[in-house]
Amino acid sequence: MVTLKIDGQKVTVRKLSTILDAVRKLDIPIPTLCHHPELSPFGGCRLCLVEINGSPKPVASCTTFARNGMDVTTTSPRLEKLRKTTLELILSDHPKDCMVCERAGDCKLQELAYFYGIRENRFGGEQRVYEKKDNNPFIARDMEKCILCGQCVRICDEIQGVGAIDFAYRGLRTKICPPFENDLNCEFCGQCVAVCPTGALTGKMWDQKGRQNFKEVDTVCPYCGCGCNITLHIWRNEVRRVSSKEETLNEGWLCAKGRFGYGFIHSPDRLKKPLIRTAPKDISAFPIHQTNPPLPPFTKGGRGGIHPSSFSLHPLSSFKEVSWDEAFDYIANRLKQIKENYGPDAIGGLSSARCTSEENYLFQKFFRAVIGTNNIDHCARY
Amino acid sequence: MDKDILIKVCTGTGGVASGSKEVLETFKGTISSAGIAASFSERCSAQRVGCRGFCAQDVLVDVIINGEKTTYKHVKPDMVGKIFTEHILNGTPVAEWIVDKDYHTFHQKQTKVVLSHCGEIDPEDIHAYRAVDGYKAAKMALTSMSSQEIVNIVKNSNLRGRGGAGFPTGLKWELGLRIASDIKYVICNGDEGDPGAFMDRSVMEGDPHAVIEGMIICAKATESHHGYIYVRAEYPLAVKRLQMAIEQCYEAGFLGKNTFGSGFDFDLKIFQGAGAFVCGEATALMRSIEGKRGMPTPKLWRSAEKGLWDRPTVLNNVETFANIPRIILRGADWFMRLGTERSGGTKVISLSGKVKNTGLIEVPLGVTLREIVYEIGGGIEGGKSFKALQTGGPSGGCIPEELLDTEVDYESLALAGSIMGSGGMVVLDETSCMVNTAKFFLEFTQSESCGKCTPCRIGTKRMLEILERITTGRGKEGDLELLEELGHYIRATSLCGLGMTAPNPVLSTLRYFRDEYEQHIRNKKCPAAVCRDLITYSILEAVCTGCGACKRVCPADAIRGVRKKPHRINTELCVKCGTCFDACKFKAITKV
Amino acid sequence: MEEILQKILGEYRENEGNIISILQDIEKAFGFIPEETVTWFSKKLDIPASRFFGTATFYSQFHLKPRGKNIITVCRGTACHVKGSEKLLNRLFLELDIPPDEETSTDSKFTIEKVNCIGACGIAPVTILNKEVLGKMTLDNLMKEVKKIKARE
Amino acid sequence: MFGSGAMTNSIPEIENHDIIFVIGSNTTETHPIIGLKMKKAVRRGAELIVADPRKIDLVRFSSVWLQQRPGTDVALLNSIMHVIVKEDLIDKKFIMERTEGFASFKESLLAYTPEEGERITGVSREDIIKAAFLYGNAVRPGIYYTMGITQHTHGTENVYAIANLALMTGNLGRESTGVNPLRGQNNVQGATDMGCIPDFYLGYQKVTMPGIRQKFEKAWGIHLSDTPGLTATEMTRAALEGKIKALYIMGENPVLSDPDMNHTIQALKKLDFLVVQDIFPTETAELADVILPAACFAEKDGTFTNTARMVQRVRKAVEPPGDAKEDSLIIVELAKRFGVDMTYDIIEDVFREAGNLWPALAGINYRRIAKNGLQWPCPTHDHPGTPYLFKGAFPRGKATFTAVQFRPSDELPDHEYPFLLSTGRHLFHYHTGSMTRRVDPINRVSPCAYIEIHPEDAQTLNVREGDAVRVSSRRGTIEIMVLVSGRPAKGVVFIPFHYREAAANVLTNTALDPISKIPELKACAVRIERVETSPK
Repeated sequence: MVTLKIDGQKVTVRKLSTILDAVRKLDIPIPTLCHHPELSPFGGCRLCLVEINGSPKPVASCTTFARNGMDVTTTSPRLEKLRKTTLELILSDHPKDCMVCERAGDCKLQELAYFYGIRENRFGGEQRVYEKKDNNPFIARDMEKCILCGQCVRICDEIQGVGAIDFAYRGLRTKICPPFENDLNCEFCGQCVAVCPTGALTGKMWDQKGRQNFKEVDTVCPYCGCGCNITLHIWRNEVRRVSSKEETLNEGWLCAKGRFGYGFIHSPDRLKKPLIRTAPKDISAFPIHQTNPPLPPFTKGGRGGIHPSSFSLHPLSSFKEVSWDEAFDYIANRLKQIKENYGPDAIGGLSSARCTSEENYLFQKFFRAVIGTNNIDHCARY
Repeated sequence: MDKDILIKVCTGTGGVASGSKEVLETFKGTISSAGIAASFSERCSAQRVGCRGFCAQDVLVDVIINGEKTTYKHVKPDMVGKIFTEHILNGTPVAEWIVDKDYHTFHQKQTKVVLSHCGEIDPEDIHAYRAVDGYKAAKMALTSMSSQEIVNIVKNSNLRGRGGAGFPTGLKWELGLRIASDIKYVICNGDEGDPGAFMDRSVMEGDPHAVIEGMIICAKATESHHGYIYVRAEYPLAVKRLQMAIEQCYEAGFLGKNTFGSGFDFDLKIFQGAGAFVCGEATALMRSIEGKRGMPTPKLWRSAEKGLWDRPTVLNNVETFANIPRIILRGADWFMRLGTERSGGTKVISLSGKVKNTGLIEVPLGVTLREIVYEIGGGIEGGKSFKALQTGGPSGGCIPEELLDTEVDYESLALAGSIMGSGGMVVLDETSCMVNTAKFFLEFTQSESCGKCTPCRIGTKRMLEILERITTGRGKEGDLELLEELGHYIRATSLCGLGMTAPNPVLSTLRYFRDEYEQHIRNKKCPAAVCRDLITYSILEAVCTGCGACKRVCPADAIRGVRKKPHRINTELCVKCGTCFDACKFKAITKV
Repeated sequence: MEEILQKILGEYRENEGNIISILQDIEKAFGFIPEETVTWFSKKLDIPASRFFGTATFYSQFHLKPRGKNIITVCRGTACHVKGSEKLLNRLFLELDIPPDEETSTDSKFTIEKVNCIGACGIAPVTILNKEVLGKMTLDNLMKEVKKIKARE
Repeated sequence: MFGSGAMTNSIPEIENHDIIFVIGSNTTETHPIIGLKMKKAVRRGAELIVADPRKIDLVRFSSVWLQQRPGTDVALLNSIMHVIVKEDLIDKKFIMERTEGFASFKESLLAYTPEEGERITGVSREDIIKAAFLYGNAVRPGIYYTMGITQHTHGTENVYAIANLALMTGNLGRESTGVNPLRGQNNVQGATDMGCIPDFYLGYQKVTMPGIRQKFEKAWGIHLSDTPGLTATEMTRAALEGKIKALYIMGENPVLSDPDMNHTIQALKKLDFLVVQDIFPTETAELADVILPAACFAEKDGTFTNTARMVQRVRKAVEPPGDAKEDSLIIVELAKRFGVDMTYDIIEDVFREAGNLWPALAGINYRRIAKNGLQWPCPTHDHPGTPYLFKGAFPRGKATFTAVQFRPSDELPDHEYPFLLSTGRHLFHYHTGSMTRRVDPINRVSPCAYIEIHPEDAQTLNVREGDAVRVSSRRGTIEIMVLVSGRPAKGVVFIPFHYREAAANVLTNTALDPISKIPELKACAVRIERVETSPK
């Protein structure tokens, strides 16, 4: 353990902790743009500078180990001046379109500019101009807004283990991009979007879908069994964005499905009314490819399964919409009839691993207690 | 004839560029050609040697007859015949081609330690090196000295890193020795990137074995078994010679398993850089060997603890390593006494710019800058007046006339606002504009910035933009203060050495030549008449003969005039290219 | 192409090389770094292509576009700068008809490069014409050399 | 065996393993975030053993990759255990104190020398030995498996073999040490916990165990059946045989997810009455007599239990579209028509009722899991939950070794059907795709089905990437696009089953594991032919 003094307060941290770790432990606010506790130290933004008594130059607290007996100052007129200059420089090469930026209000750079009261910039000069747009379907990449904090590069490499992007070129032309500046082609986990401190990386799905007046609802991802915690951003009965908080089971990390796969909720295909069959089953039966079929031209993706156009496009052709009462009565009558004729074990229920535990409980109770059979299972086996 | 004749031809990069290969071939051809007795050619040989430093007079050729040396300058292949018949066969040197006084004064003031073999021995031949006590020190170190003993000698010698920062070498090695690890590395930094510096190149080309020997000794001292020499890609000849030297060493058993039969293993490889100045920075260099972008990494750990591939690593530059064998052989005391109290030994310096004798020199630490410029360098070219001495490359600064008595050592130069750096010195005269010079260096560091940290990536760019403003007549009040503020800011906040020192050329010129900046801003004038936008070309009617030479060469068609009558420059059309200025034989064109 | 790449891969494995040495070999074989070669190595070695690209764009030795048949390098070191290398450079761009912000002539015959000091400051200004180092270069001599090459073409 | 089918460790523990043994799980694609934690462990110094017939992404991070032939897991595991016994890397104290049956089990391993292992599995003996040393010497190892282990006719034996491996080395019941089956769906654990299985009431209380039925009869106030029911696969078969007349399917799509699609469709068509309750008109719904519109996860309150037994809160964020209703309300309403009152005030009442019947949940309530979930068992309101199972003891006292012998898959490649087909998921789509294939951007990056073929096989078949091939098994034929890939071994092909237009399950085999009743979806024999019409 190492004990040091920060702004006059004593603090003890584990060996090989950085000064920033110690500062954070005391909950002293120090601005950072490139630091992330889960990622390797970077030391690029130079905002977290602190003074150490006896050392002539300020040091970056994120990349300096805390040592016994250190006397650290986190704020002084000199430090604040240096930080302000750093911010001015970053802003001198950053588009000033906060008005229409997706991240306004949720942007670390904007927040710091606000705290340091940077109204006008002493530095004009050349700004990067990147025109090329990235056509991947998930992640909008506006590299003019990139401040090269490198969190996306590190997260993609160190956490996701993919390395889809890296720094390229050097000097002022330094740019984070996929190889040969092609469109992003990766696992689309969106971890980079989650850590980006500015509006450089955003989800294309929530582009211009609102910045304010969201209701945030914490819930659990509906896909695989990991149980990632997600937060739904709701705007007028519509899920407009998904995010995940850092202090969750999944540490804020999600996969492409969890982060971007919520579009089905408001799909026009959703079933909205109870439906009762009107036509006999044979008519609506879809063409299943049998052996030795005639060969239509090979189209998108494959054949031999279910023809994509068969049902979802015309769900009503063999069914009629009914009221809930009608549907319930119909089901109850039919089930009662079958139970009477063949006994309860002629009825089976398949429950769902997609539904809540409560619903599963009710479903099996319904079958066991109401129908009177143990013929109840779900898809645990597939 | 009863003569021992040796002909030495300089084949450094400078020599080769001036045609030394052809000169050497011609000598060889002449010796072996018909008509000369076989017995004679046995005792007469022409050989290549490394750079002796005085590149301005290349191709330099030594003709040594029975130990008596005569040196010829500017030798061309067609001069070989005459030298051969008159001097070698008939014993009468060709007086008009012999080097003059300059050549000797250039060498007199020098103390050659690191460069002692350069220009003397064939760098491509391990036997030549062994003939001058080569690998004696390494053998001693490996077979009869303990690691700690070697470290102690190096510590006592007061040798400090010649790469620029001047960290005591012995201390570095001691740290490397003390940290236990199954794998450790020794790296030689041959990424001499400073524009205007070629010390390391000359050593690698002229005496590659000395570098390797120094590394072997370091490996033993720090108990490392793996070494890399990082050479920049721009030095193909150095790579070739080092490669040859390494192969010879493996053959001789000086590298590889059981070196010198001592049971100690040491493998050495060359790694060729790929063209990035920042790779001279230790952490960036190591990332580069790892195959990554050469972006400096934060120094959470010292290299001696976690360097290359996170293993303990000792990194020194070429010149530092080349000093080692001499220190081991001749003792720490001898070396220490050569220099000043705080730093032992000599420093190799590349002297260039507007000075008569440009080239590579080696001086004991402690000589004054004045001695270097006026005695070794022979003063300013073309009778112009001295303005400043730029030392330390893009990380250094400019030293004005009044500080020329500063001694060459790490501390004194720092006090004068510059740095020792790797040892490049460029002399600037009255025709050099200090603002332009500062801009030149900043342009360089800006384009070589790795782009990682804010101050270096954007800060230097903004400084450069201010300088561009000033040199094009758009400077405004407050610019200098802003430059200074940015300079100090970048110095305080940058991640690595490159960034921290990038403002030095600007800050030091601002300190000593502020008036020149102010002239640019207030009067929109460049006193040295360098900054294109601030100068006006005009023709002195009284001097102009109306020959029309200027009119013919003007690319902008800006000069008008009738033959034999004074011409005129239309300043509206003039693009200030200076072609007419160079073309006028009568000095009738002025630029103000 | 596959064969060349396979050979480079073999050397890489033998000498425990790294990305930079692979790129150096590709550059040597093709004169620039074609995208396909990077994709090929990325797949073979399980190293993300972004690493190759990041490295290739960091070092000035690597080029992403094919270069001209003749390469003229002008040293931009301090000594050469002081001795007027900028003039040489400007003249070359003009003479060889090279579009702004490019370094290769439209007919792909010439590429002009700047280099950060090749350490031959004693004979500044220095140019390298197709690997031949020429010292104490003047505008006239340079133009003569260029004409010679042009005549050969 | 030693207990119930759940992860014995928790997700945060993954990063502290020193050895991770992943077998039959393409973790980074099927459980991306668990995959992430594994990668994190590797970054922190853990070594990874991957056993998978395909060169899955995790292989990049592994110290050793065992590319066993599909269906040879028992032989692989047994030969690893053979080495562990031979090198005396077993935990004698653990075996003595907490297990039984080791002596006879040890005998059963004798034949599985690394050489024999190599012969059966195709994995080199050196790698088998290396893996044995890595796992045998580990301090905090974790084993992870998924359907690659269970979806075989010998799936149960595979699981036994894994259990044996953990038991003999004493690698159970400690932090970051255990055996972890990863469950494939968000609440598959919850559905199983809640008793949606034919032989257990909630909390794995056996239907046939004396006293259990009476307990539930008392709680629910109704007479209950004492015969165990049929599993889903058995129900399909029974439907075809006419023994099951009506099915009520809530939120499942067996047409695409079950093996041998033709067989499934025939069975469902044969039913007198089929109710499908779903959020989308699925392929199964198309065969229904009644379709009920349900609410999706964002439209209701409740809990999901993740694969690590963690009960977490699901919250209603938006209203369901149209007349769609929460599944719970539908069930309650329907029960009413049968004269049974299942109404509740708030959904938590249902959870509480479950807690009263299963002590492992008794300590959990919605307030406690408002922010972070709790892992069962959590018997009391001050219990912190159980991150890892079997500390000190097994629920059944001593754990038993079960000797298992290698048995080949039901259907192996032969002259007529020379390729071995394995099916599974990939990263972008999910299960039968009813949700993800309606997410436009996801469909854009992963628009169509493909078959992964080894480059050499592709050469033999004379097909290139993007070509169409006809894939046939004894059960059916599909046409699909070729993806030439170094991932599968030679002779093995892979098709993701998300795509209705080229449904992998047209081809798969319905052969079941006799104990778990899990079908052999991971191995069947197919024939591949080039289709001449080129794709556009």
